[in-house]
Amino acid sequence: MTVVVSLAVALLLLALAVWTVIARDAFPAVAGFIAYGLLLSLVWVRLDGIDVALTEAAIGGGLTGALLLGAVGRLRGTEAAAESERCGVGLRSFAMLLALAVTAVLMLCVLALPEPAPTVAPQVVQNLGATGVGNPITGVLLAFRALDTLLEAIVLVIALIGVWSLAPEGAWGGRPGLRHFSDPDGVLAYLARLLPPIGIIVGIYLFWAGADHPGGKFQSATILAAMWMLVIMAGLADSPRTDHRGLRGGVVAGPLAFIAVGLLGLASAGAFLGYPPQWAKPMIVAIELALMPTLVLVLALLMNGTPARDGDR
Amino acid sequence: MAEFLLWMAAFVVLMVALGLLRVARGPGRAERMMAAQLLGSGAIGALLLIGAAAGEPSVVDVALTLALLSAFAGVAFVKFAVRQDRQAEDDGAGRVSAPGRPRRSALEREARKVVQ
Amino acid sequence: MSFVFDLLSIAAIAAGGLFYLAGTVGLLRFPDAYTRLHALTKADNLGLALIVLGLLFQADSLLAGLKLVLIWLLVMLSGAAVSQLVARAERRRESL
Amino acid sequence: MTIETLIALVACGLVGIGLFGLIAQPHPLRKLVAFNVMGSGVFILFGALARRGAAAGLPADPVPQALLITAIVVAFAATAMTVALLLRLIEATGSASLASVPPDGDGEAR
Repeated sequence: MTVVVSLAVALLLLALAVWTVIARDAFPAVAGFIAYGLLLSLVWVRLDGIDVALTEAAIGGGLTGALLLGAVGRLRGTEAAAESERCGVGLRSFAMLLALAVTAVLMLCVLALPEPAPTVAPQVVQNLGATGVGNPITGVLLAFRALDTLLEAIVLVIALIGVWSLAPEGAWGGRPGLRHFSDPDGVLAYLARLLPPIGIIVGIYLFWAGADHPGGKFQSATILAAMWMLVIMAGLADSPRTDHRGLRGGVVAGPLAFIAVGLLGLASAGAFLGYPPQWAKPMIVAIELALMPTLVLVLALLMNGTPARDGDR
Repeated sequence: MAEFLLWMAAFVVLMVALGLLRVARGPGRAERMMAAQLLGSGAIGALLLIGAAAGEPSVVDVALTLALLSAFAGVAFVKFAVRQDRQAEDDGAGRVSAPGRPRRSALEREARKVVQ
Repeated sequence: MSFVFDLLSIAAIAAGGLFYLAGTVGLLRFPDAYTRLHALTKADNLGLALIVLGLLFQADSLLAGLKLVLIWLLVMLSGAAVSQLVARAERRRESL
Repeated sequence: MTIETLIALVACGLVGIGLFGLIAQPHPLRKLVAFNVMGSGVFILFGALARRGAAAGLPADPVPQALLITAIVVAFAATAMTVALLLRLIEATGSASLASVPPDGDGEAR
């Protein structure tokens, strides 16, 4: 029976993916992609990855969708020009053949997977007690594979620096994007006043729940970033100046604190990012707390994009 | 009970899929903007049903996240559409003088983005 | 007692499914954007409301129940706001 | 067939669909969307493998799942970076063409 649900979701997912790729215009394609992102979180639930489903629901359905829609709105007729560059039948059939070949090879690999499947779940369960957290995924993210998480935070900061570096002459350090305006008594402003308080509570709840249940800083930070973007999109606040010292400090504070905790581990537990016994949970919580503002800032600023105007100083 | 919940989840997904046909056919942007709405509520309903069937309380959190973020996506859709209309109107104003054009509405101010 | 609750759940959730069906039929069959919007909001509000109501009978704690109601309220709020904005955008587009 | 095998096979299809779009669509934004479809196919495939590793009372292997969370966030950052590049390209040249400038080549797309 459960197969019927999975099958329905899977077929819809494939149909949306095809639509996204072959739709004629960019807007329907992006609309299809947002639908696809929402559906992906159902797939993750079917795969028993609630933590991943949360991340996908927040990022795939929300942030990426809004980002791409914003981009489609600024294409300014480049679509028609690109149409003339549409590749010929030869290349298209080559692409089709290549895609089919890749899919076939992957499918063969899936069908030839070893039984029983290799897993490190028992090791995680065995050692989870030492970290003091109850959610094995949080344990992996911040203890067993903490180095990955540290590097990820650094990658996010670098991506943000990359986006900022594209600023045109004279706009460096200015405000990103365009100023949004809306009727202060309008529906949009109303929604942007009502939703963020709820979103902030849900975000903090997910952050708090993340230690023992599905949830955690990424999901929470995404919700908070989306709420901030909502306020900006409704014109209730302008996007921040990117040369604001507090803002820049917040962006680097998380990775720096992470590295500091890592060095502390080097001194006290003999390994970078090692945690001395009994101190594991407080140190994990400290990293999470420090990473939180960084993640919110970086995700929201990535959404905002390249600084484009000097703004009012 | 779990069996029934899963069937209902499949039913809701099917309904959303059929609704998406309208979205794909258009004809206008309004139909496509409804997509975010339809998918949001459909996915949330299906998630709640699947979560209850599996006895997994955390799935409710996923639905909660989806509810917040699909509202956000919906706003992004509307802002996009209004902005496109304004661009179209500006283009039109450049070419033809239309004396009978309606005066700028509150919504338009809502959509206006000005480079300072 | 749990049998009665199960029956209530099934009745409410099935009714919710019907509203999703009605919403989809309306979306496919209605002639213009406004009537389609009208159909869609029925699926949103009543369909989801009935599913949430049905699941409330199965909720095992107050917090779980509250979260379900919060989800419904959130969808109502965003649905109301977004459909207003969609309808206005459509009206404006028509008046161009 | 188990659910994870079914979903893994679907994921293979998604990778193929994304790859096709990446090559066949001329507009960079469409390429980006197609690339995201392809990426999500890879993620789901990895997630299905994680589900196969269910053991010790956990419904799935938590290590790949944790890596997936990292991957989704990084994919968003990369997408945001690409969108910024694209918008800057349009701003600077007025076109989104990826073809090389005429003197260097004959307008061959990527």
